[in-house]
Parts: sequence; structure tokens; C-alpha cells
Amino acid sequence: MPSIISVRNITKRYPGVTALDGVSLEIEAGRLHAICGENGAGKSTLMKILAGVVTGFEGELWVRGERREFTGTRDAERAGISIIHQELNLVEQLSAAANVFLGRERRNRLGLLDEAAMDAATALLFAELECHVDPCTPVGQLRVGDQQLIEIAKALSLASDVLIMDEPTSALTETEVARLFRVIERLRSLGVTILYISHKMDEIFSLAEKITVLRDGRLVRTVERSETDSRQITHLMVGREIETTGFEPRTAGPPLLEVQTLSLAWPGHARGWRLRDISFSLRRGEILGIAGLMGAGRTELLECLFGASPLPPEGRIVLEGRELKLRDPAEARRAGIALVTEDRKRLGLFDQMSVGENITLCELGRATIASLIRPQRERRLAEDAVAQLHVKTSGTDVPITGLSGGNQQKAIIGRWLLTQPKLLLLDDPTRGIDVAAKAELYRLFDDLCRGGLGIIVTSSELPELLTLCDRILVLCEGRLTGDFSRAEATEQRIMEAATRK
Amino acid sequence: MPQQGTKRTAAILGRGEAGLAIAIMVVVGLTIALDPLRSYVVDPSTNAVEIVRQTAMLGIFALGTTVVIISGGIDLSVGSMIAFSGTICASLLLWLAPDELQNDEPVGIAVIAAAIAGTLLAGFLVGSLHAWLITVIGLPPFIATLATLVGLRSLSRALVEGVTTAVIGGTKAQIEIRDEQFRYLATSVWIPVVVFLALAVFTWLLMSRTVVGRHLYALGGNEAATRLSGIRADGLKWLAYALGSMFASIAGILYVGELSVAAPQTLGRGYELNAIAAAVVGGCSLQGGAGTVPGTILGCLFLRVVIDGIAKIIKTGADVYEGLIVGVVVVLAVAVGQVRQSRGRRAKFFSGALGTVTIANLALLAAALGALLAGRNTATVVGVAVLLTCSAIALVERKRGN
Amino acid sequence: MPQQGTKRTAAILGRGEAGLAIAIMVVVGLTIALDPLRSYVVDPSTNAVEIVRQTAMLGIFALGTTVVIISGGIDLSVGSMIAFSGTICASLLLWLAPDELQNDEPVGIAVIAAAIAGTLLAGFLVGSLHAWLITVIGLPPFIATLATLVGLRSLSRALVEGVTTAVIGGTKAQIEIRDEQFRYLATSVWIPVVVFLALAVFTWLLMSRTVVGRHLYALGGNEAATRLSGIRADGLKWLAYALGSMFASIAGILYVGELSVAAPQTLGRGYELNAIAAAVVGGCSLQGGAGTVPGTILGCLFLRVVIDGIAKIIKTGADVYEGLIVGVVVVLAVAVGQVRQSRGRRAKFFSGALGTVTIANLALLAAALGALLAGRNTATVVGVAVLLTCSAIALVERKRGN
Amino acid sequence: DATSRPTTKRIVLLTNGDSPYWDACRQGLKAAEAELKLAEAGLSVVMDVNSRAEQGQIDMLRQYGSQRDVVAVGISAYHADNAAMADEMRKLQAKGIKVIAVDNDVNRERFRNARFAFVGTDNLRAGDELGVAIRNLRPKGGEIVTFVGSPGAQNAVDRVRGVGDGAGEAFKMVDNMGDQFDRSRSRDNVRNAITNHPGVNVLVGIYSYNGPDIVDVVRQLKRRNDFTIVTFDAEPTAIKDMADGMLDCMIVQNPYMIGYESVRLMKALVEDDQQTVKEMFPERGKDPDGDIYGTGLKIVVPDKGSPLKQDLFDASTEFLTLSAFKDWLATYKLKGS
Ligand SMILES: Nc1ncnc2c1ncn2[C@@H]1O[C@H](COP(=O)(O)OP(=O)(O)OP(=O)(O)O)[C@@H](O)[C@H]1O
Ligand SMILES: Nc1ncnc2c1ncn2[C@@H]1O[C@H](COP(=O)(O)OP(=O)(O)OP(=O)(O)O)[C@@H](O)[C@H]1O
Ligand SMILES: [Mg+2]
Ligand SMILES: [Mg+2]
Repeated sequence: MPSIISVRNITKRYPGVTALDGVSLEIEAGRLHAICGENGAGKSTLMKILAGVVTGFEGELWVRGERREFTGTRDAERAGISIIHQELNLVEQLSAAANVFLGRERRNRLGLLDEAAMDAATALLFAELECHVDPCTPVGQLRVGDQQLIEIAKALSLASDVLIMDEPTSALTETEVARLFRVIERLRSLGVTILYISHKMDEIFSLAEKITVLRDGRLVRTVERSETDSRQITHLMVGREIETTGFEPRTAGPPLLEVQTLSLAWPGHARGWRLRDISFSLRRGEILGIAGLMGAGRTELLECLFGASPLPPEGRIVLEGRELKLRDPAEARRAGIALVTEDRKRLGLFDQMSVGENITLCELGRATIASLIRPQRERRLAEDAVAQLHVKTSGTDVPITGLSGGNQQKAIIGRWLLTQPKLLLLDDPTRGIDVAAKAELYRLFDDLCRGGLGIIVTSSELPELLTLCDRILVLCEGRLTGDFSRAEATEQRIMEAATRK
Repeated sequence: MPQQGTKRTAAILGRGEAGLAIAIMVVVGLTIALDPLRSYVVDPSTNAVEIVRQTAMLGIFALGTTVVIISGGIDLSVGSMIAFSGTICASLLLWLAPDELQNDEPVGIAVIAAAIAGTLLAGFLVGSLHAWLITVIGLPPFIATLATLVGLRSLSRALVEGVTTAVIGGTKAQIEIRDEQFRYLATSVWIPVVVFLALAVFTWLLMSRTVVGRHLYALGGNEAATRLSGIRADGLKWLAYALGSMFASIAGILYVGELSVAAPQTLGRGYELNAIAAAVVGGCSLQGGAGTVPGTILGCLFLRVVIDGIAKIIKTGADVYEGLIVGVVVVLAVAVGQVRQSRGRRAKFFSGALGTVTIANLALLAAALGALLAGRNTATVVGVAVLLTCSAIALVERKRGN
Repeated sequence: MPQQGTKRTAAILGRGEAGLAIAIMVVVGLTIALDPLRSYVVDPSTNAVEIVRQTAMLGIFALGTTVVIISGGIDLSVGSMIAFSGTICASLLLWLAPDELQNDEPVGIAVIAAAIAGTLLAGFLVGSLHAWLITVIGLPPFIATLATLVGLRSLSRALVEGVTTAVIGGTKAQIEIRDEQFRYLATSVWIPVVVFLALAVFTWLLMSRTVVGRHLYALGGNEAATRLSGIRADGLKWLAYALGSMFASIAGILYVGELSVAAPQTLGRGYELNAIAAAVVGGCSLQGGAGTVPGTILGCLFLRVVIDGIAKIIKTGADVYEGLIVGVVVVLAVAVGQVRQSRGRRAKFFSGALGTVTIANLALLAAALGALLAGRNTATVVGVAVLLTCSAIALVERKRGN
Repeated sequence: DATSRPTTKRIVLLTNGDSPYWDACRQGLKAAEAELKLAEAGLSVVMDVNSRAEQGQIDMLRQYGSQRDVVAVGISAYHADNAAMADEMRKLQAKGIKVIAVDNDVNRERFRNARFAFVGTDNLRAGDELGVAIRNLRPKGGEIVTFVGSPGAQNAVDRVRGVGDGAGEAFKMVDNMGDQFDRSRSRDNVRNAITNHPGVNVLVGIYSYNGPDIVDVVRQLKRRNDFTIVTFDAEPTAIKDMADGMLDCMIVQNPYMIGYESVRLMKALVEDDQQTVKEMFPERGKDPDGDIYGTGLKIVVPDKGSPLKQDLFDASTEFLTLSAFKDWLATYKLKGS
């Protein structure tokens, strides 16, 4: 097999970290090559180098047998390499079509924008992707999943023969993922080389032909899919065994939360409501999972329980026999409810602040004497949390941005545990977090729960819910369509409930 | 305001613009109704011409501001840039034709053309300086243009002193330009208007029909994504700020023509705020990525109509109240847009302590206005009325609860 | 600027502040070196007192601006707020003690206290209005305070006219306050200084040692996350804007005392820019979430030292050049901070077309400065010098390539 | 030691604002500097243009106190009743710096001792004379609108009041429109005055640039015949306008002489030259207003067709036709006054 891209001994240093350390890698033409690694292993950085986003590195990059030095994405595109970034890179004010063709707009004879042509071409691409979005709608009005599909369409529109996908499915529903896989199959049949990054083993093993594992910026090994299994890959990624065995059953305590006929309106939308007549209950020492497709309303449900919903919801929310009318997260916090949000970067982190400041933010009052903060007290508060959650950090006053995704997540959970909540809401807490960190978080949740906390967790990965939860609720288009105990729950039955119309 | 973002290419008048157009008619209607002399009815042409001229002058530099704002920046230096360009233009005229200018003889087309060219070049240089400070040095646009806001006016004053000392002999604080040909640029209403229309059409085409314009919107909407799409953001910023400054210098030239003097101390002082206000009223978002050229034009017209209306209605000492009413009107215009957007959740206006304070606030404001415009008794009446209505609203909101 | 973000609670002087302190000493040194009369050496006390007094006056409202900027907002209305509060204070004095004031008899402590209290209340109300417009109506802070920037000054003028007509009989454009006790507030240098120090300590404790302060930083850093952390963002904003306006009204009272007149037309015009400049020079980021009180104080001192230095060195017509030099200095101060942060990648200053234009730009600027400050020949020398150095740098950069 | 080194001491003239009116004054300063040989006396004369109203003047007075080479200050008070400014003037005097009022005096009842003397013309009287001119230009009376830079400034207040008094009952002062020195606003004010006040038939420029601005708008509107246009001061543009028949009367102060005489006085004060002082202020100490040095007023009218006559005005006021006035200007190489 001829190698279309060869990476020769590439090193990339950022102030403080060495993102890549002497990585050499051969990518064979026309094959699907998966890249695995923990958070911060250097996957995205390597891909950004291939795509000409990151320049100024040591080492050589050869494409089709000739040395290339990209000065920008344009060069990479000309060399036939395009990338779907890990984060969404869309201009919300512009239409879908405008985004797809951003930077490569079609012109008409007068040299002016040819909107019609671009809309038509975009419509075609969307048809290929079986995505039903009007090319003229502003991207800002689309939901996460559709936005991700637009990114994909954008990359496809380049018709390049090397396509890099950096965690393309992290925001996609199962159906959308299946759709994407069909597209990938067709691309392969056309001989397109695909580089695929994901934290989801099942995807990797269903798609990849070759698998490369990175750890701490170094290339550990490249193996044929046929010669390996997920255990080995995770071992290579983490450098040690991690037991993902389930937990022995917990004994549920007294009732904690009672939700009755909870509904949330959705003005100006065909469906008219985001949530409809949802009733369930939660006991102390119980982990309740919420499954559902993207847009099923899991986030909204948690937002309602936390008083953070766009409109006040109808129905009753009773916490330990007291009915709550939550108008503001502050009230939820005082009532003993905590929410770890879905979008860590935008809705969780304070990246101008240190790890310590991020942790103590909500409970700073405890570090004050005569309402003045005592720095040493604050430090102790933070250090205790860091110790309890095993946050990997060089200290409590380093910038939070220096931490890996998993540890940032732990710090945020630490922030909320300081408030000594009765009810902990976790919205997709392991999104974009690597296996090792996941395992640790699972153990943490289990401990907390045994400590008498009530936990509600959503996830985009069913296996996660199945290992973690005592009970699993299923939402479909804002309605409760399933309620399984751990014993009855299987992926099969949950998916049926989640797609039931 | 995603609307603008897309409808831009579709209809010339988006929903925001339509609303603004109606608002303009309302203001004109009010003026006609409340002006005891009915001067709009009696002598429409004069008034129309005057309003159009004023709108054109404001619009010329508001267009530049619009481009900068859409591209995600801000230009606070417009007013000082007008003073600076006016100074440059006058200085060039004085330097190229000292005797003619002092003896009130025509300086000639060639000299005028040269002066104008030089002024535009100066505008381009200032714009480039902004772009350099922002893209290369990495200053926030607010700071970079704040510095030129302070610096250019001072430089202009120094320049006038220097040039007059060198050319005339005596140090002067301003340069009079009485040359009829040059002044015709502005005194002949049609030239500013035509210039404005030309620039408007140019800017409108640029922003809504060309690739560059599309990229400017993208830059304002999401700079990172724009860069990742292989678009040279720095070049775009250069263009935006260059246009901003050059449009301002065109305005500067015309102002010198209109005023027959370049007085850097006072020329164009604070005009940057008018431009920003017009753009924002016209639907520009200061976050960038949203806004339209027609919107800004309507914004300018709206402001001018309001100001002229105030003068017509209040008559004596109108300029005292102008700022107050313009402030209120800008808030209303933008607020309406805001509320329209957040149509979904029906907001509460007077909840909590802040709500209570605000009721007092509004009542006081209304009373003050009443007192100033119509005297004590009206004041109390108006104040109490506002107080009661707001309180009523507040009560309803409390009832509605959630 | 994570530095500030984290070190905030640790040391009083972060790295940025230290640099600023050095810069201040340099400026003072330069002034001593270039002032032929050595007035700093000969008569240090007078000069020191004057600079401290000026710094205190600027600092009082710059502190408020700092809180607003750190919390992620902006307050453009400070200057007009000073005019407004001055007007309110003078109006109250005139209204409570009309005869005493007109016959130059002492109005008495009680009246003065009442006037001050009323003025602070007015400041609180305006701050609340800002908070309401921003949190409830959803206006961008820039627009909300732009509106009051325009509106309050006009309202103040109207108020003066109204009050003077009502109380004195004749309409006046300003209110003179010659009462010695009241004027003592400002004429006794120590009172403004003590007030400033008190406010500084208060603000410093608030921002760096209290929960509320930490939450203000959080709000400026990431508003959405702050809300979802169960922190009441609206309350925080209310506090920030209330402080901003109330500090401005304290300054307003003192200015009336200093100037012995409340002239709303001119009082405090453009001071908001000085405050913002001081805060930014002191290390505040307009994105919010970064900045310190000591930084702002040093920023104020820096600006005042520069301005006083200019007056000492240039002497006649110094205020003509003041703006220019302040502009340049602000750019330099912020640029240094910028460059220090992006230490990692060594930037290119004069690459590409923009670079070339910029070289011309800087050379021209230098030449202009030279010409204005020292005459033709110096101009050419300086200009050419700058031209050559920049070109040299450019060449080196080209060589270095990437 | 820095003090021992010989440096020329400065005599400063601080303006109240930034207006072409001061250009002629500047020339007077220069002329005096040369003719009175200030260089030989180790003195130099400079003009500081104030641009920040009261605050600006007070800050600058403070600067003079600390700059150490200022020996005399002539100030055109932005506002006569401003106590803070009077305080600063007294502080300078306490430091041994000579202080006089120029062109705009401080309130004589309150702050007479804040300055040694006043050199200039009484704005109230000037206004009054212009009012007399208006009365005779429009015997039937009518409505007057005045246009001014800063309505709050003392000279504005006095001039407007004077015009009212001089014009008499037959006239109604319908509006006094301020433009804060914004020249496009000053034009807007004229337009609005004409549309808003149908009865107005006299337009008065209070500040030197207001006259030309009035003329400009009236010319554009082609309404010359409907208005009597008079103005303070004689800007070059205003002179041209009167030549073009667009101006009916100018009341002209003598900034050149104000500049020249104030330098003479300040030099005398610095050198303690009592004889010159006596010569300038014979009545000083005897007559309460003996500390005022009047530099005279001129009424300038078009060469032909003006109903105004010498004897209508105060004897001390000079009555000139435009061409005579131009000749006078020429003798001092002035472009305006
Ligand atoms: N622009 C940057 N500046 C500084 N450090 C960076 C930058 N980009 C990446 N890094 C660091 O380089 C390392 C590799 O980052 P990278 O994004 O490649 O990891 P990753 O494998 O993609 O992780 P994830 O699975 O979370 O996406 C991390 O330690 C990261 O903090
Ligand atoms: N069909 C839809 N159209 C437009 N917006 C939607 C739609 N469904 C959901 N949204 C909104 O888009 C955002 C993303 O929805 P989201 O997918 O988070 O719902 P979810 O059930 O919480 O799924 P997940 O938690 O996996 O993201 C939410 O704010 C939601 O309100
Ligand atoms: Mg990655
Ligand atoms: Mg969600």
C-alpha cells in the first residue's frame, strides 16, 4: 500500500506542554485510519498540523511523496486535505449555505456572490447527508446536531481525497451517526482516505482498518484492527488496565425528589412544547439515568429541575416534601440542587480563574471571617476538594485552562460538592472525556451516591447509563416513553423507547 | 440579529428596517401635528432638502462605522478623524495656494483636487494605523480608536498652528476657506447627497453582494471560524478600518466646505457617537456580524427627523432638550428590537427591588421632563400617571407570578 | 490576563502594576531632565500636591469605571454623570438656601449635607436605571450608557435653566456656588485625597477580599457560567453600575466645589474616556474579568504624571499637544502589556503591505511630531530616522522568515 | 542650582476660548513684544488658548503657579462670577505674579482685588451700542434672535443683555441660541430660528463667527431682504460679507490694542514702572472704576446706504464706514479685528 501522508518525527511545543513529541506515522491511501488517545494526548494537534491549521512545528510532513510546508488551511485544501474540527466552527448569523461555502464562495459572471448556485449545491450535499435543513436558515437557529452535519457537509464540499474527522459524532444522535457512517462508507468506496478520531470504542472498531494510539504526545503503536481488541487499545491509551466492571447494587434510601406532570412550553415551534407531562421520583442513594436522542429534551428536563429553563415550567417539583417554585438557579442551589452542565467550556469554566477559584466560587462564604476572604482558608477549601476528587493538577492556583478535560470536569463537580447538595444533576458529564477519566468519574459518582446523594445523569452513550444507573428513564421528543430498572434495561429496549413515536 | 444575517440578500428591507421606516413616518406625523406653524406642510421643500442634506452628511461617515461594526470592531475616532481630515484639507489648500486663499481669489480646480486627494490619503493612512494597532500589536479596537480619538484632534490643532505660522506668519487656531469653488462642494446640496448615495450603493453592494462583504459578516460573527476557513482576517480588518476612516475624511472635506472654516477644536466633536447610534438604531449589533446598509441609512434618517422635529416643536431653546430626547429615542428604538427578539419568554419589567426603584426612576424622569417642557402641574400629573401605570403593571406581573 | 485573574488575591502589586510603577518613575525622571526650570526639584511640594489632587479627582470616578469594566460592562456616561450630579447638588443648594447663596452668606452644614445626600441618591438612581436597561430590557451596556451620556447632560442643562428660572427668576446656563464651607470640600486638597483613599480601600477590599468581588470577576469572565453557578448576575450588575454612577456623583460634587460653579454644558465633558483609559492602562480588560484596583490607581497616577510632565516641558500651548501625547502613551502602555502576554510567538511588526504602509505612517507621525515640537530640520531628521529603523526591522524580519 | 541659570521669563495671555477673535490680539502681543523690546528685558510674551472652559482656565492658572518662569498673567475670564478662578488669581498674586484681566473682566463687586486692572471693553456697553444700531436700523421694532457660542460665558451674557437694553421696548428677544462652538450647529440654529420664529427680523451674531454663519444661511435661503443682520467683531469673512452687502453693522472691539496695551501694562508691572502705570490709569485709586483701561469700540457700517450716523452713538465710540475701517486695519497689517 502506498502511503499518501507520512508524518516524520513531528514535535509541537506549546508554552508549558509538549503536545506532540517525535511522532512518525504513515497514512495509507484509501483506508480509514483511526487515532485514539486520552484527552490531551495530542490527537487534535496532529490533525491540525496535517490540515495546515497549526504551523511552526519541528519535523517533516510529506504528502504523496513530496515534502510540504503548509502556511494555512488553504495550502492543505489544495493538497487535497480537509478537516472536520472537534469544535463547531460556524458563523451563527450566516445561512447554512453561506457557512458551507465560507472562504470558497461561488461567483457569478459579474464577480458577485452567486447565492442561487451555492444554495443549490448545498441542498445537494444535504441530500447526500440525508439532512433536512433549508440552506437559507441561519445556522444560529439550528440545533447542535444539525450544526455538526453542516460542518461535515462543509468538509465534503471540498471533495478532497483525505478527510480528517475529529470526534465528528460527539454531538450526533444514533440515527445521525448511522447516517454519517453510510456517508463514510460511500466515501471509502470512492477511495477517499479518512482519518477518524473518537473516544467511542464501538465506532472505532466498526469503522477503522488501522488504529494508531497516542499517549502524552508520543505515538504508542499502530495496529491493524483485525489484530487487536478494545481492551488492548484502552490499555495502550492509558498504559494500565482499567476495570470497567459494573458496581454492586446500592440500597436506595428515603424518597428525595418527586416530579409530577412537568411540562415546558416551546413558543414558536411546531411541537409547541419541549417537555410534556413528565412524572418520576428519585430516592436518596439512587442514580437515575435519562436516555434519549439528541433534542429529546434531557438538558431541558435538568434545566427545569435547576430553575434554569428559558420559561418557568408547569407541574410540580417536590424536594423532600417541599414543593419548589424555582425561578433562578440561585434558588435551586439554596434548595440543595446542583447542576453540572453539558457544555463545560461555555457554561462551566471560568478560564481567567485558577483551579482553586473555580472550585471555591460558590462556597467562598465559608472562607471568610467578618465577610473578608482569608486566602489560606480558601486554599484549604480548594485543596480538600482537589484531594477528595483526585484532580490531577500541580496546585490550586494554576490556571484551570491548563487541565485536561476530565480534570476540569472534576474541578467543576468539586465546586458543586462544596455546596453539599442533596440532588446532583449531571448533564452528559463524560462528553469528550477519555476512558480512564470516565472510569474514575463513574467510581466517584458511585461513592457520592452511597454517601446518600440523589443523582440524575444524562448521557449520549447507553453503555455508560447501563453501567452507572439503578433506573433509566427514556425521553422521546419531550415525552417520557420508558422507565426501566437496571435489571430490565437493555440497549435494545431503550433504543425502542427512545425512537417510539 | 440573525434575521439581518440572511434576509440581507433577500429583501432590501428586513423586518427591522420596516419597523424603522414606520417609526420615521410616525415622527414626521407627530411633528406635523404638534408644530403650531405646520412648517412641514407650509414649506415642505425647504425642510425636506435640509433633512436630506443633514442625513447625507451624517450618513457618509455612519456608513463607514457600519462596515467596522459589522466586521466586529468599533471606531471611536470618527469625530476626530473628521476634524483631522478637515484640517489636512484646509492646510493643503493654504499651502498650495496661500495668496489666492488670503486674498479671496479662486484657488482653482487643480489645487482643490490635490487637497482632496491628499485628505483621502491621510484617511487611508489613519485607517491603516488602526488596522496595524489592532491586528499586529493586538490592541482592542476600543483602545486603538480611543487613542486616535484623543490624539488626532490634538494633532489637528497643532497642525493648524504650525501651518498658519509657517504660511501666513501669524499663529491661528483655525483656517478659513472662503473659496467659492471649494465651498460649492457642500453649499450645493446636491453634491453631498450624490456623494452619499454613491457611497451607500457602493457599501450596500460590497456588504450584500460581494465575497468580501460576506467575509466581513463572517469575521464579525465568528473570527476563529473565519480564520479556519482560510480567510485572511487581517486584510479584512484593514479594509474595514480604512473605509471607516476614509468615509470620515470625505465627510471632513464636505464639512469644511459647508462651514467655510477648519476649526479642529470643535469640528466633528462627538460625531462618532451619532454614527454609532445611527448604526445601532439601524440594526447593527455591537457584537458584530449583524447589520445592514439600508438599516443604517434609515437609522440616520430617523435621528435627523427626530432632531429636526424637536427643533420644530419646542422652538425656543430646543438644543437644550435635544440630547435628552435623542437619548430616550435611541433606547426605545434598540429596546423595541430587543423585546421583539425575546418575544418567546414574556419578560417581567418591574420585579424585585430593582423593579421598585425603576418605577420611582421612571416616574421621576417623566416628572422632570414634564416640568421642563410644560411646567409644574403637568409634571405632577405626568409623574403620578407614570407611577400608577408602572405600579399597575408591576402588580399584574406579581399576580401572574410563575 | 490570567495573572491578574489569579494573583489578584495574592500580592497587591502584580507584574503589570510593577511595570506601570517603573513607567511612572521614568516619566517623572524625564520631566525633571527636560524641564529647563527643574520645577520638580526646586518646588517639589507644590507639584506633588497638585499631581496627587488631580490623581485623586480622576481616581474617584475611575474606580467606579474599574468595577463596571471588571464585571464585563462599560459605562460611557461617567462624564455626563459628573455634570448631572454637579447640577443636582448645585440645584439642591440653590433650592434649599436661595437667599444665602445669592447674597454670599454661608448656607450651613445641614443644607450642604442634604445636597450631598440628594446627589448620591441621584447617582444611585441613574446607576439603577443603567442596571434595569441592561438586565431587564436587555440593552448592550454600550448603548444604555451611550444614551445616558447624551441624555444626562441635556437633562442637566434643562434642569439648570428650570431651577434658576424658578428660584432666581432669570434663566441662567450655570449655577455659581461661592459658599466657602461647601467649596472647602475641594479647595482643602486633603478632603478629595482622603475621600479617594477611602473609596480606593473600600473598592480594593470589595474586589479582592469579598465574595461579591469574586463574583463580579466571575461575571465578567463568563456570565452564563456565573448564572448557572447559582449566582444572581442581575444583582451584581446593579451593584456595579450603581457604584459606577455613585462614584461619579461624588466626583461631581467635588468638581462643583473646585470650580465654584455647576456649568452642565462643559463640566466633566469626555471624562469617561480618561477613566476608561486609566483603567485599561492599569490592566483592565474590556472583555471583563480582569483588572485590579491598584492597577487603576497607578493608571490614574501615570496619566496625570504624563499630563503634568507635558505642561512642565512644553509650557506654552501644552494642552494643544496633551491629547496627542496621551493617545500615544495609552497605546504604548497597553501595547507593552499585549506584547508581554504574547511573549511566546515572536511577532512580526512590519510584514506585508500593511507593514510597508505602517512604516510610512510611523515615519510621517514622527516627522509631524518633530516639526510641531522642534521645527523643520528636526522633523526631517526624526522622520528619516524612524523610516530607516522600521525598514531595518522589517528587513531583519524578512530575513528571519518563518 | 537651576534657579541661578538665566532664562527668559514669560508674560502669558490666557484666552477664555478658542476663536478667530484672538488672532488679532495675538498680533498685538507680537507687536508689543517687538516694539517694547521685551527680549532686552529678559521677557517673552505668549498666548495660551483655553479649550476647556472654567476647568481649563483654573488648571492653567495652577500650572503657571508651578512653572516658575511666569511673571505676569493676563486672563480673559471665562466667567466673571467664578470664585475658584478669582482664588487662583489671588494665589498667583501671592506668589508675586502680576495678574490683570483682559477683554473679559471679573465681577468687580466681588473680585476686584483678584486682578490689578482690566484692559479691554465693557461687553455690556458694546451690546448696548449694537442695540442702538438695531433700533435705528429697524425703527418699527420687531423680534431679535441672538446666536452665541457658549450662552453661559460672561461676555455672552453681557452682550445679549446689552443688546436687549439698547434695542429698547420695540424689540422682543425671542431666542438666544447656543452652539457650543460647533459651526454646523450654529448654522442649524439660524435655520431653525428662521423657520420657528416667523416674526423674527433681526439676527445678531454674539461671537465673532456667528455673524458669518448667519450670513451664510441667509444667503443660501435667499432671504436677505427679510432680515437685519448685525454682529460683534470683524472676522475677515464678516468684512467680506459686509462688502457684499450681507451685513448691516459690526460692533468692533480692538483685540489688537487689547493685546498691545495689556503687554505694556504687564511689562510695567513686572518692572515696577509706576510712570507707565500712572499714564495708563490716571484715575486709579480716585475713581472706583479707575482700574479700567478702555480700548474703545468701533461701529462699522457699509460704505453707502446705511441709516446709522455718528451722533446716534456714545461719543467715545468710533464710527467708521467699511472702507475707512479697512484702511485702519491696513495700518496695523490686520486681516480682522
Ligand atoms: N493552542 C494551544 N495552546 C496551548 N496548549 C495547547 C493548545 N492546543 C493544545 N494544547 C495542549 O496540547 C495537548 C494536546 O491537545 P489536543 O487537543 O491535541 O489533545 P486531544 O488528544 O485532541 O484531546 P481531546 O481528546 O480532549 O480532544 C494538550 O495538553 C493541550 O492542553
Ligand atoms: N428539534 C429541535 N430544534 C431546535 N432546537 C432544538 C431541538 N431540539 C432541541 N433543541 C435545542 O437545542 C439544544 C440542544 O438540544 P439537546 O440535543 O441538548 O437536547 P437534549 O435532549 O438535552 O440532548 P443532549 O442532552 O444529548 O444534548 C437544546 O437547547 C434544545 O433546547
Ligand atoms: Mg481533540
Ligand atoms: Mg443536552
